[in-house]
Amino acid sequence: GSPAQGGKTAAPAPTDLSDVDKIVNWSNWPLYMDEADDGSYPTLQAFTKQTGIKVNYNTDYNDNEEFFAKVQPLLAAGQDTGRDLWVSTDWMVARLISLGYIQPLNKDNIPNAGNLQPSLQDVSYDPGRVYSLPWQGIFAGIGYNLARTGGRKVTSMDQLLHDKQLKGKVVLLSEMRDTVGLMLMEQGKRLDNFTADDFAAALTVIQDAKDAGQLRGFSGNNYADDLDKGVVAASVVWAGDVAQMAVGNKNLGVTLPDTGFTLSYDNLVIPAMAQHKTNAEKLINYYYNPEVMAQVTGWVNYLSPVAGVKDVLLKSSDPDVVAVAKSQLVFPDDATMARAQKFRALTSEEDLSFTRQYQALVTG
Amino acid sequence: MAFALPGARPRKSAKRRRGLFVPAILLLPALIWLVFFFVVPTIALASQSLQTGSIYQGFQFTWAFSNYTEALSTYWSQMVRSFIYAASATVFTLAIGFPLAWFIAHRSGRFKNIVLVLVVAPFFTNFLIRTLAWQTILVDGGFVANVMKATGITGFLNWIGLVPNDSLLGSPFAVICGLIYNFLPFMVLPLYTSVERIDQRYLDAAADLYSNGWNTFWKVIWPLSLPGVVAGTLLTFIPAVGDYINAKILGNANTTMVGKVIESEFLVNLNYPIAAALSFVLMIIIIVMVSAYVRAAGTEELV
Amino acid sequence: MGSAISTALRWLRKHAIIIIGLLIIAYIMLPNIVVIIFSFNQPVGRRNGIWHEFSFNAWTHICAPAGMCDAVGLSLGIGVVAALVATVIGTMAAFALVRYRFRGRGTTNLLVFFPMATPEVVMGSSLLTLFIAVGVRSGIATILIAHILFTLSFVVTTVKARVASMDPALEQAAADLYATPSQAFWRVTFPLAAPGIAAGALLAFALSFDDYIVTSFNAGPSTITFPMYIWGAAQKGVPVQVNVIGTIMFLGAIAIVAIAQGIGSRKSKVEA
Amino acid sequence: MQRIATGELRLVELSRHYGDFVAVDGIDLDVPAGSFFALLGPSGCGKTTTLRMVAGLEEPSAGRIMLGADDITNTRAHQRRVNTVFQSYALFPHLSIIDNVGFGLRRLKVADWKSKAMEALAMVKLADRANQRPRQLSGGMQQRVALARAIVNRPEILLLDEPLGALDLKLRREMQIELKRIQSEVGITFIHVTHDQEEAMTMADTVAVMRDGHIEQLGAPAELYDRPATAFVANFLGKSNLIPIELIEPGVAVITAVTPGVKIPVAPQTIPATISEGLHLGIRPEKVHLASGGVQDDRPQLVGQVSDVSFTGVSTDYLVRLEWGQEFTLTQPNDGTSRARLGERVTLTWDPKQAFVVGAD
Amino acid sequence: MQRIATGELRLVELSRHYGDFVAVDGIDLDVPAGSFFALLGPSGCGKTTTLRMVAGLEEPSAGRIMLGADDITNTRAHQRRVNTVFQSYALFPHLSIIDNVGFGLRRLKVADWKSKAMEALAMVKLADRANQRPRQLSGGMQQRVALARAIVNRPEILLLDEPLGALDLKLRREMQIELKRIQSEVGITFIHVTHDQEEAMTMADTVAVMRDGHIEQLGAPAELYDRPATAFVANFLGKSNLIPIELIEPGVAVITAVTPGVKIPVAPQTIPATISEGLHLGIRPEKVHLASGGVQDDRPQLVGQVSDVSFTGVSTDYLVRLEWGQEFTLTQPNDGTSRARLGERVTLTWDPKQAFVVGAD
Ligand SMILES: Nc1ncnc2c1ncn2[C@@H]1O[C@H](COP(=O)(O)OP(=O)(O)OP(=O)(O)O)[C@@H](O)[C@H]1O
Ligand SMILES: Nc1ncnc2c1ncn2[C@@H]1O[C@H](COP(=O)(O)OP(=O)(O)OP(=O)(O)O)[C@@H](O)[C@H]1O
Ligand SMILES: [Mg+2]
Ligand SMILES: [Mg+2]
Repeated sequence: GSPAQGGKTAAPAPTDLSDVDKIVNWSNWPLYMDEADDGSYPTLQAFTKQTGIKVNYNTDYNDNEEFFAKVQPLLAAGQDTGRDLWVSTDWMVARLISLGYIQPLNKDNIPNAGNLQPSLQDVSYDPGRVYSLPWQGIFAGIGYNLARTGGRKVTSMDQLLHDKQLKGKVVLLSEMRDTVGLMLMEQGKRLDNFTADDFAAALTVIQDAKDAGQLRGFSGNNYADDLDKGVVAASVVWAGDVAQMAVGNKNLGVTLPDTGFTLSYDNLVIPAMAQHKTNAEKLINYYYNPEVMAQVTGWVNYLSPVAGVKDVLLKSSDPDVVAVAKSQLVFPDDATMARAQKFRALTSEEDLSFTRQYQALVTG
Repeated sequence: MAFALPGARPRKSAKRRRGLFVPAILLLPALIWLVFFFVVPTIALASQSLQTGSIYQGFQFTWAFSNYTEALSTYWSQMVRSFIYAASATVFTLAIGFPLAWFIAHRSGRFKNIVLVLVVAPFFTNFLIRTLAWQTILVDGGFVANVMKATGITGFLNWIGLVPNDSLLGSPFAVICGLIYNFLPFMVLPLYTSVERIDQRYLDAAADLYSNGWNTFWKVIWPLSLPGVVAGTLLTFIPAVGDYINAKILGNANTTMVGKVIESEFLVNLNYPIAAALSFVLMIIIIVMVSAYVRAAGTEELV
Repeated sequence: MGSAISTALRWLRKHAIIIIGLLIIAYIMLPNIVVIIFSFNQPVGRRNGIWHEFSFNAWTHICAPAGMCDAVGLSLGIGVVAALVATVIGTMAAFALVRYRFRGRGTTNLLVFFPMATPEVVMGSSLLTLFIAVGVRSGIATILIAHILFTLSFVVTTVKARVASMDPALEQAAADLYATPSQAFWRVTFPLAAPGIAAGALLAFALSFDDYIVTSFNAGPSTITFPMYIWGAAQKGVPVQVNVIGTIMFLGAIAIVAIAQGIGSRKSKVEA
Repeated sequence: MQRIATGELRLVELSRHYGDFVAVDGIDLDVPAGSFFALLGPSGCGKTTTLRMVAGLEEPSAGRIMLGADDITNTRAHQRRVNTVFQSYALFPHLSIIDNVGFGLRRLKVADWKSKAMEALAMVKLADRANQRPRQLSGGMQQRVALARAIVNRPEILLLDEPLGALDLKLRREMQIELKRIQSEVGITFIHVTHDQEEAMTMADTVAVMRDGHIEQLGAPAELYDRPATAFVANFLGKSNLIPIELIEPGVAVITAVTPGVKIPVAPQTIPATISEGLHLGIRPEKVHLASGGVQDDRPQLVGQVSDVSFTGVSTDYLVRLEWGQEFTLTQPNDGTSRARLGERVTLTWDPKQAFVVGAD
Repeated sequence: MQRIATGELRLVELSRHYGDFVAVDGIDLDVPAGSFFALLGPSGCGKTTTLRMVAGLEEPSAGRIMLGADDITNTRAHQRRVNTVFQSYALFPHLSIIDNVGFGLRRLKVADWKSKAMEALAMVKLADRANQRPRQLSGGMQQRVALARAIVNRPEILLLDEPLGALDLKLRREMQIELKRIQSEVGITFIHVTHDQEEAMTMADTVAVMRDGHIEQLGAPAELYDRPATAFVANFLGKSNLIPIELIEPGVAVITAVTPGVKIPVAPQTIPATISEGLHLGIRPEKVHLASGGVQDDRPQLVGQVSDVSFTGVSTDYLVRLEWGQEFTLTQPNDGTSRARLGERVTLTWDPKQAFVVGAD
């Protein structure tokens, strides 16, 4: 265990070794980077070639909570985590900012930051994007396996939680903001201004379904395999994942509910005590070039935060890549975007309270 | 008794010194490991379990015994459930593991070592992969599910409440199956080492004295394999109480075990004091049960 | 007719334990068989969940997924070293606990059980906090320390069960025949305790090779073990090659044992 | 319990192989119910293996085992009313002495097993050790427990594999008397393996001598001793002086050893009809006398020199070197008659009817 | 290896307790180097425990053990040039026979251990079993391996705990001769526990009789047999007829059994000076004769009726019931003289010098 002596303080910054030590240590989620057949990362290699900065790229960011638990004791002790850059989900960025665990970005080193899509410029947890820049974004919707639903699509949270046909074969995401977010929207609330009561009301519905034996469980990323195999009939899902799987499994489908669905981003941040901050910023700048980001998007198929990527992809000669550019889940049109909502930033008290309420439901 | 001759006295003390010296040397490395890497952090953990605060405000040591009462009152049902699952899994693992251990020790001939490796083989494929493989095996409409449904086993399991729906997956049944499967090596290996020592002559003597297989087992084999039985049940039961992966992957939303609770208090809720308190409660209950069990089994005297 | 039935019954009774044993082995092997089958799958997307078509692709490109083979190598290395150290110090402790009576023996016996009773998250984070406090950088060394810690209890318990059922008369005979305590150990006690020690070592290796939670806490930024790799990969789809690795590990272990046994029996034949 | 024994045992062509090695080689044997049967033979000749097959602990490679009219070859050990005193005791280490002894009775659901077991323990003089564990007892005590454990069940057949080997002479005699008493009271069939020939001779109705897995000779003790059928039996049961002879006329043989020519009388009834080649004359050491005066004409006479004298308590053993170099053993009781001295020239004689003739081994 | 033995052993006040129980009770003993020492005693009297303390396998509760001039009480087992043939063999189950036998030699770094071990195996006639495992051998074979394993090391002291108990008479005699040969060739000190009294008598220079953890009498074999110091020794070593007597004048005693009054002569030199109460006259069965004519006046005479006759091969045992009811045992050699019949009235007599007088037990 690790008693955190936190509080909102300025993140400490050591002397930057960027010039002496031409490296940058980056922790990212697995499969979040374009990859060649031999397992190398073309864009990273190109970056090193361009700048002479070597990138130690680690895919050891599997889970926000777990990653936080690993670095938190170091950050609390004011020590270097050994990383210069990592990729945290919105709400985690909020927590890192309020604990003073990440450093403001020096935008002078990131001229390409201007390519950030306008809708992402101002987020509630990081107004003005002082600390973070988005890496990839994703929708949460409802996925289903027709082989297990009796051939019917699942189109709403209500159906998911009450359809007798699905009893015991429904999975919800353990990611509170996605699951509860969908529920709140179905109850007609908006994610940018709901109240604690609204939150509690949404939870009640889920709790009732759980008590009735409707739920198979709460899952992280594992839901995808379960859905694929038919171990699970329907689930709250990250739409992009299921869309990809549907290529190989015709029974799979995904719904973005009419009442609304969540959009969340994973964001590049530079931790306190990072020793190669400038190098990290140069790397961010490199990826904020649409030409570079297009290569990543072409491979990972998530929402790109960088403007102009779609155009680059459309110009490709590869029909698969062009198909990506035309996908609603990667480049949604305005109508789709209008239904997407972002979960509002929570105060630390709210964060703890809502999280604990949700966990009581998950582990009860 | 004779008078002690000169020279007899120092012998006693010399022996005693030697008698302590050897075990001390033997124990030293293990003790160093346990004390430095386990006892010291555990003391820190103990202090944490009595703190209050939050990650944003920081934690203060306040002798907050309320953490313990809170942990217990909130999570007693998961705690009880964990012990029930672990105990049933241990019993079944023993029931399966004993014949297997006997088979390996006495009937597998020159394939003994290969069979031993087969028992540990599951661990060579990652736990995630093999538990997922269980999903493939038990999946609705699969061979196993169909056979069990056709033979009425599923119905029976449903009736006794181990399978809430018509699906084998996502049930206490699947969780216990997973526990049995994953902990079988922990039962079989210690059992095997004990059972292998049992001299055929004792079995001959028992058969000669009118013992049928059943009696020979309970009156001779079982008491002689007690060290292995105790070791195996402990190695199965203790980790099984804290396990939650099986419950998570094979169970449903209502089969959460206490390991999962501690994890979520720790990782998600950031409620370190409660997580620490809960760990302590768990450890203490386990240790109390284990001590009582070892004493009841009488293995300390048994040679 | 009746005698045929009684002969059959007798055969069954005689071989019952073999039949039961083989059935249980089959039960244990079931998931492995699924893993082996799916190592020949050619999935459509990245997910190897449902059968699509037969292919040798994964077998011919085992190390294709970036970092996977490195992770396997690292885990193997850590597993071997951790199992070795834990087996040595665990065996020593087991002997001390069974063969000697001293003050604090009961406490030590209990202490051995505590790490097993500790939830993994708690153990992992406690160790991390300790390492940070004393200023040790996370990495392979910290993983080893952690693995030795939690496998130790398993080794001690397993070896104790064996030693407790051993006859001290044979060690006395060795001492009578001029064997120093260490010779008596290596020539008599060790071979007799070997099944227990081997079982302990196997368990230790298996636990170490398969551990994720404690490892991930103490791994540091650039050390990725095989379970960590799989856990990461599971987020977006486990590559087929993981099944290949599982199959190879499994067949490799059997091959090693078979070869070792072959050498052993040839050696004893040569001596004969 | 006290049922009438029907323990008539028949072994038919019974064999046991270990791989290529033949431990028991087609034994045929009839042991009448209630008899006391002794099995003798050199180390490794297959005695224990035979007993184990009778007990059902070893599966015969061939042949059958009959108990009364029933073929019990396939009957399982625990269903045979047969008990064994194991050569290695095989006491249960985890049970107290009383529980060891009561083990069989409890399996038979005998209500007063405890008092019966205590009685048996008292018989072997270990009543005060009832609550100890086997490893707390001395070797001889453990053997007595093994004896009590088997005998307390009053089986139809009791197999005793050197049941008294670890006991001192005095205790052994007492136990022998107890065994005989139980056997005649209850009528159990005893099959007794022993290396104590006196034990076999005094206790058994019938003695079988085994050799390399087969039975060499079988008969009443005195018959085997006085009329051994082969040189092996003659040498195995007690000591014998064997002299190579050739029959030259009925009642007279000539010694054919290195220096031939000495004629000695033999009793015609001792000459076996079936053998004519390689005949040997056998005389037991105690049947030979030191002739202290003249010797009758119809008695054999051999002259030699005393080469060794050894005192054995009851008697004195002499080694006499005969003219042609052969050493001749004789035993003289220490009954107060004068002893011969080392180096003295002596004349040996015996009653021809007490000698026997066997073929070459 | 072939070093000059210095194996003089002294036990000083040696004791061993198990809890409250005293297994060995302050033994004082001197065993000269190179001697053959036999330890006799009833089951459980502490023989094995004594040997184990000498070997260093059991810690004495009190007392010292000296080897030559050295106090070896604290020396550890493997540092003592002492080897043991264990009563329970304690063969290493995981080693082949040859490796079992060679175990000690290899620890002593003897280069040609294999040939030495093979020699020892040949001596016990098991050379052809060298590559088998102990469990493949019969009981007697295992015992011989245990013997070979100890003796091959040529230690200063060899402790033999019933080393020949599981062997048949013939093999036992051969092994006895081998043991004696090795002992006189190499000069090892032998301490031999045996239940075979003949073995003890013929082989040992000195015999000690133990009883309840202490030594009852110690001396040359013939001395112990002919002049036992106590009734216990008299009864333990061979059989004795003990008659309660009272001395009435030098050279004459009156029998004090139920019907007193029979006067018999005793040899004055047999009467111990220290005892005067509860005297018993002892006569060995083989020293008693059936008087077939008149008996000399200076010889004792007892009349009785033959109540049992049993044939034992070498001799015949008679049980004679004396006038006052006591059973008298006598052994007559089967030397061709006529045997008495059951129920016959006989007169018994003996040479008074061959009798002995002991106190009550
Ligand atoms: N470990 C022990 N615990 C308790 N008592 C013991 C132990 N070992 C021996 N004894 C007791 O010590 C006494 C002497 O035993 P010991 O083995 O020396 O007898 P022994 O003379 O060798 O007898 P035997 O001829 O039957 O082998 C016995 O009464 C025995 O019960
Ligand atoms: N399990 C076995 N494997 C191989 N050979 C065996 C086995 N058991 C016994 N034998 C062999 O069978 C033969 C007979 O053994 P058995 O035990 O019957 O002899 P025994 O007559 O009882 O001898 P002893 O008087 O020495 O006890 C021996 O040569 C022995 O080596
Ligand atoms: Mg035998
Ligand atoms: Mg003894």
